[in-house]
Amino acid sequence: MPQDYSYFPGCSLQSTGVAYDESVRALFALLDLKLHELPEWNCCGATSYMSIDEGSAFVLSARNLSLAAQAKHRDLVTPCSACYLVLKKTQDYVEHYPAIANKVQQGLQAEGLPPLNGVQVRHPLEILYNDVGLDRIKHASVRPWRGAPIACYYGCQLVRPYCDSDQQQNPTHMEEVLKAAGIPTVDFALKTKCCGGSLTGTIPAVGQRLNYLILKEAIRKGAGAIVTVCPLCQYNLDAYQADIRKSTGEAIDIPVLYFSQVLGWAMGADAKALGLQRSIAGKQTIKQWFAASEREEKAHV
Amino acid sequence: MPEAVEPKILAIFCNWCTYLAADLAGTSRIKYPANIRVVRVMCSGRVDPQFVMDAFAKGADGVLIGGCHPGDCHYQEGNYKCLRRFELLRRMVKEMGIEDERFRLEWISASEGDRLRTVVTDMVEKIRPLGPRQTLTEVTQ
Amino acid sequence: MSEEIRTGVYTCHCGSNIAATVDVKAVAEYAAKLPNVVVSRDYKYMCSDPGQDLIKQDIREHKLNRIVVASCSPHLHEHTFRTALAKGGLNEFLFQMVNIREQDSWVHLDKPAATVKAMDLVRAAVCRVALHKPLTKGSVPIRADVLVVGGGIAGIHAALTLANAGKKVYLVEREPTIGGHMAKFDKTFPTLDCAACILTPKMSSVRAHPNITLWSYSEVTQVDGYVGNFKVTVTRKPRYIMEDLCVGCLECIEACVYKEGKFVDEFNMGLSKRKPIYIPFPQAIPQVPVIDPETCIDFKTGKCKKSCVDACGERHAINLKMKETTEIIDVGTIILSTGFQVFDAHRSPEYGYGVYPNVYTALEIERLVNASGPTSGEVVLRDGKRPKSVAIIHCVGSRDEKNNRWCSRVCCMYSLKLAHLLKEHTDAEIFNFYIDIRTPGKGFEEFYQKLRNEGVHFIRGKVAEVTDWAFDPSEEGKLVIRVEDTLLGFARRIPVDMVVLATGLEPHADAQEVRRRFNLTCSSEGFFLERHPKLAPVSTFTDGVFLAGACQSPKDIPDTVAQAGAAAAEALALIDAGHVEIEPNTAFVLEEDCSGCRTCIPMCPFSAITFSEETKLASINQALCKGCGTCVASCPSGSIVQNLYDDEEIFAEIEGVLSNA
Amino acid sequence: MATKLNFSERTIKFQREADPEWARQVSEHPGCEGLFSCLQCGSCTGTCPLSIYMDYGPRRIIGLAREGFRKEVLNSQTIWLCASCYSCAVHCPQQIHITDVMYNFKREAIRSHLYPKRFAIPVLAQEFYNVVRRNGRTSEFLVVLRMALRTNPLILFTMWRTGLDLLRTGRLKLMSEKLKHVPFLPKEDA
Repeated sequence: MPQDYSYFPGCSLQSTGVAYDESVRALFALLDLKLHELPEWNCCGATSYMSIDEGSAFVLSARNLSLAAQAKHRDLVTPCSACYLVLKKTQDYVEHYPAIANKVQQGLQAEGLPPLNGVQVRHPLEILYNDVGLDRIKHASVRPWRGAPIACYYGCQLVRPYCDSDQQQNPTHMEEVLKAAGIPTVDFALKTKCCGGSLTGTIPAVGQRLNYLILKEAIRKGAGAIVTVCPLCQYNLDAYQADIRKSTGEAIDIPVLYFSQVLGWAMGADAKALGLQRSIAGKQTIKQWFAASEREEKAHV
Repeated sequence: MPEAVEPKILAIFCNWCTYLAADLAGTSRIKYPANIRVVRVMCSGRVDPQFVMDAFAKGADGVLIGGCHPGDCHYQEGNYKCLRRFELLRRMVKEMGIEDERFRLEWISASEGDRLRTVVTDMVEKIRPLGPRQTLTEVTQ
Repeated sequence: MSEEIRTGVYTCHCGSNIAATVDVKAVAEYAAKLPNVVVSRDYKYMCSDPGQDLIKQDIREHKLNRIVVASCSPHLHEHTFRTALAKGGLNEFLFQMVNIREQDSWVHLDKPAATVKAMDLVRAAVCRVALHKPLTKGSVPIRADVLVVGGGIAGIHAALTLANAGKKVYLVEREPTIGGHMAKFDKTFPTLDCAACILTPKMSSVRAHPNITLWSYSEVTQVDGYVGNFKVTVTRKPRYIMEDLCVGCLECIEACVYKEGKFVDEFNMGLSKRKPIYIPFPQAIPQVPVIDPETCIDFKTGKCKKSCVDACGERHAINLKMKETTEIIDVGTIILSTGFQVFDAHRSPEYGYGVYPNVYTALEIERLVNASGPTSGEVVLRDGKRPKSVAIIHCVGSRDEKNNRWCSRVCCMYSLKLAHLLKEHTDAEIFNFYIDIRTPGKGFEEFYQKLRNEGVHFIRGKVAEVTDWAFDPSEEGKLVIRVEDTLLGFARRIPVDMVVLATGLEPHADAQEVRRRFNLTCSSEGFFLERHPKLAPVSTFTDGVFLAGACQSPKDIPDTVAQAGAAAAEALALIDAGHVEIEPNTAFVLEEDCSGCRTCIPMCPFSAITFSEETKLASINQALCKGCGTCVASCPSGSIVQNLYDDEEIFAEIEGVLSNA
Repeated sequence: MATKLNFSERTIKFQREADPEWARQVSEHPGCEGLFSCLQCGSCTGTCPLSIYMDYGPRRIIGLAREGFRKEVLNSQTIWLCASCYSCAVHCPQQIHITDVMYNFKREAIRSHLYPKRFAIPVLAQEFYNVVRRNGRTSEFLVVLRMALRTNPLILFTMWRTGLDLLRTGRLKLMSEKLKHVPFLPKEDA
């Protein structure tokens, strides 16, 4: 029986993170999970918004939760770590601070929206781990992995501070899920370090330095690719490798993929459906691993 | 509107847990509203239903019974006896037209000075808006 | 009643403790106008000698026959004032105390409201005390035998003190040997005397003492009765070796079919392996091996050649069919010295314990530096290499809202000790990472100074993380500490070979069960609660049960031993008095009113109420009644009366509180 | 290299410069309750990936704030460099929501116009806010473009390669989405 979820892609998944949107949809379809995009969703109220006007950031965020409550699917899935955090934070603050709850309540009422009630905000990784389960992932994974081992990179906002499913300081769900799909991983001490967020845009020297450290350590640990759960992490680690090569003089060129891309691949989706062509760094590697073996398979058929 | 009269809550606390919690709240200088008056008994099992009825009859705005947590009674199981009486008594009190908020049984251990504050504050806040309690004669009329 | 009630009311200022929030003068003036009140005074400190003299004098001069004191909690000074009454020639129970400090002045800010509250409570006491009757204290004899639970240094010291005073002591220990945590230590701070050299002689004395019965590998499973006369059930786990037949030659261990140790050696914190038949450490007391049925082939398969039994030969000390047994003993007093457990370092994942092999706990290091430890005192990493640099991280699991919020009190000093020992053993660079260094004991600060002069690094900052992330070749293959050096004001990365986690102390996982068994209370963090933090630090709210050592709160060896001595002295004081006075708050049946309905009988948790088939009446055994009053509340005909808490007294108090004068 | 000596700045702080009342107000803001329970242990600064670029670091910001040194806090570079990775909040042994405290300071600094002109970080936050206010959703392209124009248009030249890569892979959306109805948002730009 297919399972239904409300779906909140968030703004990034419509532009720089479009491959994430594509691959999550493809992966969920393969697992018979239905995603229903919230109609007319709005910005989650993210980090930058929070820096200007906390009150209306909560109301903005709450509108999405209220839309989800109307949609009546039990859970709201959002792949973007920042959206995940902000939505959960809104629930937390509404629960703990009556003044904020009031403001949110008034805002929703003015829009004719129902109050927040018990919508579960969830991340696709956590759904794979808890709802789908490692066994089913194992069975659904039909393609053997031909690439190098992978460094699982969680970044910050998925695990901190509101993660209730995995361990905050040493999350392991991604490794476990990939392992179930037959994909090897490396120990990666920097898996929850910050990618620099929007600093890559505002203070490129600082932001790119953080990217560089993460990329370099993954390579030192023998990883052939980095897999992420967040559109901003993916963008930061992927898009600036050329700049980093230039500033450090080091030959860094490593694919940075979404966990949904590699899992979707293991489960038989085609490269294009997963948006694999949208990667900037490590294009050659990606071609070797995915496109080539896909052509092979087609030739066999 | 006449000036609101502060509600007066009669508390009956057991000697070993809740009375000590109230002492601990004191030594920890935890602050709570001055609306309660504590009567000490050795065990919450000593609380005779008549004490409660008498207190309401004599004008208490609320009655709070405090005992040890289940399993922790200094006399093994007096608090369970108290709980059973409380369930029955609560219905009677309600029949008499006294609001639920006015009659409470709480388990507060000797180390829970902070919880004592929470319970007392909460009870006072819930009773205050109810206004002065009608006397029993008013209720029966 | 023909007696004229003449009440004296005394309201205490308690310096400014009460007077700052309660208008004491107004309360005293108010009390003077209450019925029956002949004298009403206020005084700076009622509990002082002059304060008490005031009462005594007024009893004589004004012929007072009821006294009310409004001051602190009766748990603090009820006894003091009752004694004053007695000395003044009045029955000590014609007294009522009003708590206007802990439950009034200290918890309220609104002075008028607090004053009104004090007046209400004084009025209630004046109403109540008029109904008080003269009573005589009961007395129960105290058995001289003592039970000590837990055979660490606290239990050992308490047991020896009592035994040396000629008392019979039962010492019950859960593990196969006594010695507790201290037996695992190498040296003790700050004097650096060898833990074994000061502990093992005491352990031997326990074994040899004619007054001590030692039951190791045993647990107290039930406690009945009351001060002076406890009935205690001890369950003795089978160790499969008969203590009375074993001579401690340990040939059975030698003969085991496992030629080498194969299973985690608990005593060495898993740093070595033991056989299924083993003795925790060479100086263990009793000197009797134990067989672990979880790992012994014979228990698992029934197919072992039992070479241990052969080795034991004529002595026939090994009995593989041994069963759990129970012993029931009668004791008058109990000392609980059940100790602590060490914080599980896995709960602070940022320090990589269990992830990186070279991250150790402090207790592991104690074994590693110990000459009788798994490496015979050679400090080597798990790969056999000697560390050239060591980080010691303080406050792991302490002072942390995520884990335990309290300071574990011993970690600073044991970290300094380990720093010294590690330096001595390896000459490594040692880095201590601390939030605050706490050295408030005798010789502690001097020890800290010594360590600084030895060149040990002290960096003020809570370590953020331990990783194997190598930033550059200088960090390759190392564990890297990232920390803010808060005194220098910048972040630092320090690569080291070994990380030691100074894990804190916490209550045993089963502390709550044990607490219930002994009818105790725990403080909010889960350690056993003392009767009064300053004035009764080893007593509990259960008379006759005393506390010693870290089961009450984290403490070091000197404090533990001092407390064990104090607990022993408290027990001795009870024993030597021969009897203990008990509150005369028992209940009794008014035979003329008893309808014989038997409602009360199942109410009594102590089976103190019996029903006479002859008279068809209930009666209460005064020796068994503990004064809870549950039967009183249940009696439909109101024919049970409780001294000190009689219905009419409580009704008077309720009426007094509520009547607005 | 010769060290340049500087005797013109004194580092002493006078109590009249502190504003304890401000500290109290901060501690009453949602999320900032733990301000006074700080142990100054430094685990926040220790774990912060950006503290090495900060003038004070989170520990000293908390320390300055609770002593009431408002000017130092709001003028600091530290509050802007916080990338809200929440590492400090998770590590804090007193469970202070340090990230939320930083947000609080950022908001106050923006309200009080206490940041260097043309400083990209607050400008980015404002432009993000403005785009969302108009459209209900954000557009990375639009936000970055507007930020660059307001701070340092030359920066656009350094971004051309990344931009081109994104365009080539179909990841740059030049047109921004706009909701049919933009809900309950403030009427004015930040």
